[in-house]
Amino acid sequence: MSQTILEVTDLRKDYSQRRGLFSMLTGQGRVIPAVDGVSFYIRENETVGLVGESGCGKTTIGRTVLRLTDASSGRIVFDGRDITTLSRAELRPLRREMQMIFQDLDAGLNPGMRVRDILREALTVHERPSDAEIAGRIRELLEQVSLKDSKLANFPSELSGGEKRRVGIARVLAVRPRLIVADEPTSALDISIQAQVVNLLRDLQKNLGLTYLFISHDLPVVELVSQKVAVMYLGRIVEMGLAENIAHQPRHPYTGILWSSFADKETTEVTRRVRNVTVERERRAWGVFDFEQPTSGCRFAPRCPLYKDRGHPAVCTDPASEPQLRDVGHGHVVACHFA
Amino acid sequence: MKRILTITVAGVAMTLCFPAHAAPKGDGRPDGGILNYSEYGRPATLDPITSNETISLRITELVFNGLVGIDEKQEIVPELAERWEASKDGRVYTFFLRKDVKWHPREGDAPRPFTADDVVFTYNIMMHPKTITPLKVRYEFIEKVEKTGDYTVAITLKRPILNALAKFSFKIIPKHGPANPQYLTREDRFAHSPIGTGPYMLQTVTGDGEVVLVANPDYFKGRAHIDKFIARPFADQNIMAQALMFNAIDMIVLVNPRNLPEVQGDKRFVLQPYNALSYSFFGYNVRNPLLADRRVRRAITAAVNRQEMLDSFFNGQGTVISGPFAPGSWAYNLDVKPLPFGPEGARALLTEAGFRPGADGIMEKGGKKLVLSLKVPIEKESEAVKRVVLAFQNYLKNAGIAITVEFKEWQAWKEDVFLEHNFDIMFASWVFDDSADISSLFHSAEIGDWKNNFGGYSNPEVDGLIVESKLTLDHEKRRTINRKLHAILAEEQPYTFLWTLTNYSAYHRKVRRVQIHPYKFFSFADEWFIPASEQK
Amino acid sequence: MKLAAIKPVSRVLARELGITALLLFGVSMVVFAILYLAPGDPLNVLLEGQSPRSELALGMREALGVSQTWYGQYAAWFSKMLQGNFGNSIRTGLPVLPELARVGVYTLTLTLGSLALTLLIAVPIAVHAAAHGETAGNTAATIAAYVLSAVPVFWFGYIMVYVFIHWFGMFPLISGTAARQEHAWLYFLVPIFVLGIASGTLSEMIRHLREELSRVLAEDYIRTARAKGAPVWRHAFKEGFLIPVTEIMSAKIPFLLGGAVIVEQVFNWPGMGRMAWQAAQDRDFPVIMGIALVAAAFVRLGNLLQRVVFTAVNPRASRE
Amino acid sequence: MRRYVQTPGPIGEFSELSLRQRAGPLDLVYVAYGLLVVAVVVASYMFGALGWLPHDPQAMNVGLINAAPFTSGHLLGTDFLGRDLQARLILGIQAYFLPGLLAITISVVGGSVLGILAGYRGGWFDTIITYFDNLLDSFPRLVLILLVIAAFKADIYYVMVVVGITGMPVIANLIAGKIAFLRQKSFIEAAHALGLPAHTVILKHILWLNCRALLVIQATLGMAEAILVETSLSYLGFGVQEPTPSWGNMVQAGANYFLQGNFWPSTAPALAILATILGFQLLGDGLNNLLEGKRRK
Amino acid sequence: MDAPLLAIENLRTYFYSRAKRAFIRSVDGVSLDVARGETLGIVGESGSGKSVTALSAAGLVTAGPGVISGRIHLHSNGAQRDLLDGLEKYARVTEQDGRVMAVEKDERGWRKHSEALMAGVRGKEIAMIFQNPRSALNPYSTIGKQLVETIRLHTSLKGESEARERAVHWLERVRIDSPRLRFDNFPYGMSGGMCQRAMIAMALSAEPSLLIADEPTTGLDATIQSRIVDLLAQLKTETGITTLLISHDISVIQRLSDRIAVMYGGTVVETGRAAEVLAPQAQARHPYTAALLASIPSAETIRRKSYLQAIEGEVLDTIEVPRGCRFYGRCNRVTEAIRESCAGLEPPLEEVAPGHKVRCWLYPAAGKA
Repeated sequence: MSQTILEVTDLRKDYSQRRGLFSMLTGQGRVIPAVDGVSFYIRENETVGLVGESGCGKTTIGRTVLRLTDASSGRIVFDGRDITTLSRAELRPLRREMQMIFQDLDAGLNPGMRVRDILREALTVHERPSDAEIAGRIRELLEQVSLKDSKLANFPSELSGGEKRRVGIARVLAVRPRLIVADEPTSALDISIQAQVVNLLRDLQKNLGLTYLFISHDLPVVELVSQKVAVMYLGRIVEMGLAENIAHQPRHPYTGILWSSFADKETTEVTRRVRNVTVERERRAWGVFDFEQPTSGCRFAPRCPLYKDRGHPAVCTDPASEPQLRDVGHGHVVACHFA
Repeated sequence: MKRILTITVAGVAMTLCFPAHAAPKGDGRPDGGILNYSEYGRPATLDPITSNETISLRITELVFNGLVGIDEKQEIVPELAERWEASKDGRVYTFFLRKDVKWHPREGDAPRPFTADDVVFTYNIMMHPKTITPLKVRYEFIEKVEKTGDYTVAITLKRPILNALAKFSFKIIPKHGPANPQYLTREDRFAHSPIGTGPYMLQTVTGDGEVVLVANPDYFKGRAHIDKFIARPFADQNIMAQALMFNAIDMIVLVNPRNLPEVQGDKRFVLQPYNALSYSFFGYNVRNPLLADRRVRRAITAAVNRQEMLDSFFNGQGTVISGPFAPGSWAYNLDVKPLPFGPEGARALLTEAGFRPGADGIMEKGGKKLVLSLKVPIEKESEAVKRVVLAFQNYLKNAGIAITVEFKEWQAWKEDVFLEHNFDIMFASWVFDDSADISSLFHSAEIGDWKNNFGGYSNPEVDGLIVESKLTLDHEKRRTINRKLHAILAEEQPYTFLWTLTNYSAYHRKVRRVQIHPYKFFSFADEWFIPASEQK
Repeated sequence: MKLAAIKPVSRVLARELGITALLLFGVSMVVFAILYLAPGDPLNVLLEGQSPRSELALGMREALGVSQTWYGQYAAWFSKMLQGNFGNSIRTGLPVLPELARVGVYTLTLTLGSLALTLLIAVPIAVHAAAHGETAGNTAATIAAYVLSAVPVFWFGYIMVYVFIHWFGMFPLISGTAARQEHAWLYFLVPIFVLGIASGTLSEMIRHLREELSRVLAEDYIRTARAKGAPVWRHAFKEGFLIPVTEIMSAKIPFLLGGAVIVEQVFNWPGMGRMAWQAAQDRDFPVIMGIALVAAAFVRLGNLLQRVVFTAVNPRASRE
Repeated sequence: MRRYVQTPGPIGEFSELSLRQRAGPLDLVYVAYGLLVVAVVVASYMFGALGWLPHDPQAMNVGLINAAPFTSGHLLGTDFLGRDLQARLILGIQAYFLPGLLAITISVVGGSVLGILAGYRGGWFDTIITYFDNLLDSFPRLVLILLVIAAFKADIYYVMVVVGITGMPVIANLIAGKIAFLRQKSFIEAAHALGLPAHTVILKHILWLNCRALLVIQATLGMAEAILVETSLSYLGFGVQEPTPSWGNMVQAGANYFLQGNFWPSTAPALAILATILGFQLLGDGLNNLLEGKRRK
Repeated sequence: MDAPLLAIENLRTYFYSRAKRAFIRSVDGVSLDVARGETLGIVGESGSGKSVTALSAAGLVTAGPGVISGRIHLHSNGAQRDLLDGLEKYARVTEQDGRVMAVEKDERGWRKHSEALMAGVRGKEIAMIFQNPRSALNPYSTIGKQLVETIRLHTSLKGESEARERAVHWLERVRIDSPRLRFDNFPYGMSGGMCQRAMIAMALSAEPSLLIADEPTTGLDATIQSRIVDLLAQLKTETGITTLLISHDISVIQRLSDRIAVMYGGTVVETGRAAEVLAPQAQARHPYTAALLASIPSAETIRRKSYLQAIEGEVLDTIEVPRGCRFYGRCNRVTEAIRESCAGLEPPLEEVAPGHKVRCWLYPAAGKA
């Protein structure tokens, strides 16, 4: 088995919310844990999918492991090196090793720069290649992302969504990264283009030996591209394991609910059951997730069908016993009292 | 709010005066009517001690009286004092006060009588170190003021001075007036709602700054005819003439020369000239070696066409003067003619003084260019000043003298001129209280901080003549001395003497028997009246 | 307004009042700092003909209660100010606060009047433009507003004076002259008209209102309103009209107060602007300090009102 | 009736959207007029600075006061001292040109720094800068200027420093807003992720590539503001003093004759102010519509 | 068979791109029927014109020139009306060589007339729900007020309290938890799913004949999406309301629609019964529909970790509409036999089976034309 390229241990990221001078003086303000003690690792040339509803902290994890924002606590080891507390200057050379594809198609595409300049800038961040080398590399990049030469003279605003995505990927590839955090890379695209991009990403992985942390809410795509999948709920990973296991034999009720929204064809037993329960309980419609005061105990309990089914067991709401991830075999971990 | 630059008055001969006739007005003229007159801006204070603006001067003249007054003929007449005596050595003056004078009543208060205590009080409060007043310097010659009886006051001078009597025209305020009996500040209520003995009492100052005065029924010279005087503030002089045309006001005390034709053409109004004891001048700082040379000063005067300026900017309403005395005064020497306008003569004088034209047309001497700074106080209302100064600059440019004009805020200008002496030429006007004492202007002893010989002019002959004039009690002899002084100073040109302007007041025809005092304006206002038919 | 809405409003009001107090404290610091750093001495104004260096002048200082240290001066002034004592004018000796209250009413009338007038002109043009897009009519109106906004207000004032005097035969000045004349109310309106038209706010106001209204009209919820057959204006009113109007009103108060300085000068309007002008000439520090503070308080008050309206109509604001 | 017309012929490649195509028809007129005004102002300033004037602006002709246009060689007539109005109008540009540039420079540089601190650094900086902005916005500008004049002196450069400082919050807010927008588009993160150093991100990507139009627009509007302030102060008597001409003191001096029906001496400079301020305003707003699009919340 | 509730005939809605000085032919000759009681699903990618079709039907197109021609027949409550009746006189279209060269439109007249035609229809007969429910609800008003407004506008319940009761009733019907409490809530602070429920309640509370659901699940979380779809399905069985459902999400369409119309590049390329069109082994099918279905990861694809069958190229830009088949440039099923037709002539929408129409030269029925 190949070696671990990224290892994240007990990562925590708090956002403090403070507004204005007045609250600053009065000390009002609240701390919101967007990521609340997350651990996982990625092996070289592997794709790990990260799924969850919007706002569950998946994007924050992506940004934190790349040190685009500082972790509140925890440890991030990249390629055997602890990068949690590296300074900006120390980080810079590492930047070329790990890159991010942003959800926003325009990310990194400065509207005032032509495609050529965008790529040239990316190529010259870490090296000083000659003009000829640059031209060669640009041609190579275009080929890698299947983009026409004629687009080089265009401004980002003149590109279609798919083309923007390709330029964005080319820009990332320019620094020859090993790890790419792909944050919802297809969500802003049309269905017919999504498939193109998914194929492209898989091609690139194969040809360049890339490692992906693939963040998405599009579960079939995640299942397709990932070897491993982690499911997040309100800042924590509640289940993690091989993609097919997560998709077809989920152990955590939340995973079941997630997949059930998609799985129309092959419904597993768990999901069917969960589905029925939730339809029944339509009246207990899902309210706002209150990040400020997660319920004590299991944070999923308020929405949990099992919790209802089993007659509100006290253990689920006991503040002292928030379920921790535990191995249920084959590297499959679940954080549920009943898994 | 035009500020006035006044100099101390010199006196005329002492006379023994008879008690003034204090009878009710039984002159058959009707009482009633309102007179609105315009003011440029609002007065800061209304009492005679802390105020320093002409606006307040007009109002205090209506509200207060002095021990003595000065009549139309510049003669001293009794006011609050019925009569007075001077000691032989001229150091002690005893004033016998009228017994029938009452202070304006405060609301809910009976009128209180005017007594000797008030005179003593006025002097003491005026001289108190914490009282801020421009008057103080003028009364430093007084050693003490003593009450010698309920209605007699003795004023002792440090040294006998000429025409001391005229100086006793300062306004008397009541002892029960100011809240603080020691000294008077602008914060004192009295400064804003004063009471006096005069023909008019302050009724109110309205929200938009009008000062309303009503006739004092108990005035010792008899109730004034016109019921109310109202001073209305304006922000723009140009508007005043329009206000007169639209009957928004009845009188402009000092009409801008620019508006004269307009008013003149209107039969509804009277345009009345009155003589002002004042003149305008460019003063030189002879500390500057360039200006120490009399020829340069004369050249400057010769280069300036004063008559043309007077004609163009003031519609010719004035007289070009030749020397340091106000032309209306007896001291003025009519035999000395103003230096004629002559650019050639000016150049000749400069050449004689060693100047040669430089490459840029500016005269220079020993590599030094004839460049002089001219400092002028900003008075927004005075566009005429601006014109004169700029024209002056232009004339001199043609004569090869470069002038850099600097308009400065009033206070900064005063500091530059009177304290720092940081100027070459300044522009100003003197307004004489009375007559013709120019000692403070040109005597070398008057050189110093805040003293009036700001230019540092020093000439032993002039010093001598000034002292001689001061010590001489014989009027004719003094006249001769002053005529000589005039001639010398005209020759020396420590100033370029410009002109005395004829002031005009404009008022509605309905106001009758109007007479305007040259610098106190409303001294005779109790005599003015409006015929019953026109009182509205 | 329902009780549910009042609660957040009062909370926001409390917070905004706190911020306002903090800002006004800052304002007083700025004002004092400027004056402290200033060269010269305001006392000279009073010492006509006397040297400020003389011992006499020191006596004057004491008479005026002027401390020697900056913090002493500031502390004294600030504590007095908190008691509503803004000091006395150096020029007139009158207490500053009552004087400001007296003239402030005039300035407030002028400012709010002209603000109302500007709105009266701007709103129809802006609403028409937002609703109908660019038509010849509202384009012309917009250009006219641009031109009017660039007219120097002082010159425009003279034009109005001239027009009134020579065309209508009226004398359009207030301050003790109009009050007792016929049509006094009319003269009252002339300065308001001049400031409202030519203070430079008209075009900006039209632009702001038009852009905001257009933006709101393009919002999804307006489409929903149309889809359900409800009147659009009812839904667009709060966000498309009420909020932008209060916003621009609050934002324009400082400009109008500045414009008032000039208009008051031209029209002899006995307000704060003229007082400021006079005080600047005389270096009458207590007065100009007071004016700056009161003007800033006006501005903050306008802002406060805007915030309150915003909170009252916008449920989001109270949660933030 | 509205008409929409397709460009005849085959539709080619739209490699670049020209300004012309993005503009509303009026925006181009605005900008054209604005550029014309700028050109005239700059050219006149140069003429004035080099002394290439039709007449000596100080030379007075006491015999020819307040002459009408086209009188004895005076294209625009003369003022209250018989000085040539045209020459003085040209020279009047000196009164605001360099001071205005100073004000613009201060507000652009200061505003950029504050905006970047608030938007890029955020946190406490944002709070403090917001407070600072509110503080400056609390003062009516003219009142603050009068205060400074009272405290210091009626020097146009002092005044323009105040104008510059009070102009900073607007620019700071716009830049902070722009940065927030870029952040929302993951723009800044993307640049950091690539390994671009902070100064490149700030100077090149934020300021140069995304804020330059905004800064030019604000500078243009700032010039209009500076002219307005300068002329207003000169009118009030606190600005440039005679004999130096300024449009404001020319209006003021001319206004003395206004009520007697002699409009021209004050109207000529007033029209110059009107045309110039209008030019800068329209240029700013037109450029804004062209380069920035309509304002977005 | 009854006349369809809604019949759209040859609708054309164009927009004008000022930048490109050209027309965006968003809806370019669309004809559709929605029978009483059925749900017609329109599926297509962005720019295919599906939403614009819906907005045109409701008269909600604001940008210019907008709708330029067509017929929209609405048969409801015994009345039949054409929602574009007599509007053609306000628009003059200049065409040349099959290409629209210029449109002159009296927009004010059109709008006035159109509003008159729509009065009593919009909201009352045709109700709509939109995507992004949180921004589609008025953030400045409570849920309850917005519902009450609709009820009082369109039903016989004019009284405040009656309307209020009815509103609460509707909130209950869309399964909103504690409806009386939610009644006074603002959209802000409610989840997207909750807002969409409120939106649906609001649309249905007017008791319309036709519900147009424009991307009702877009912008919602996956789990919420499925709840909303469930709700719509339930309401459909409960009320039997005629629905025009628009979505880019085939799974949503699949679960709710009786019939399906597939749109591409401003035209309908295929229409038929849902089961037929989306059946895994469909007989005749438009290549686009086929490719679209193939580009979604299927269980099979996932299991084998194989590549997705992507459609090459980009979504058609409706500014540059080709002469022939709009899908020609991306089509992988062009045969030499029909290539010429594909490139040069737009295929008609022809019936290939009863009730199943396809716009493609591949199918013999089309060849007959």
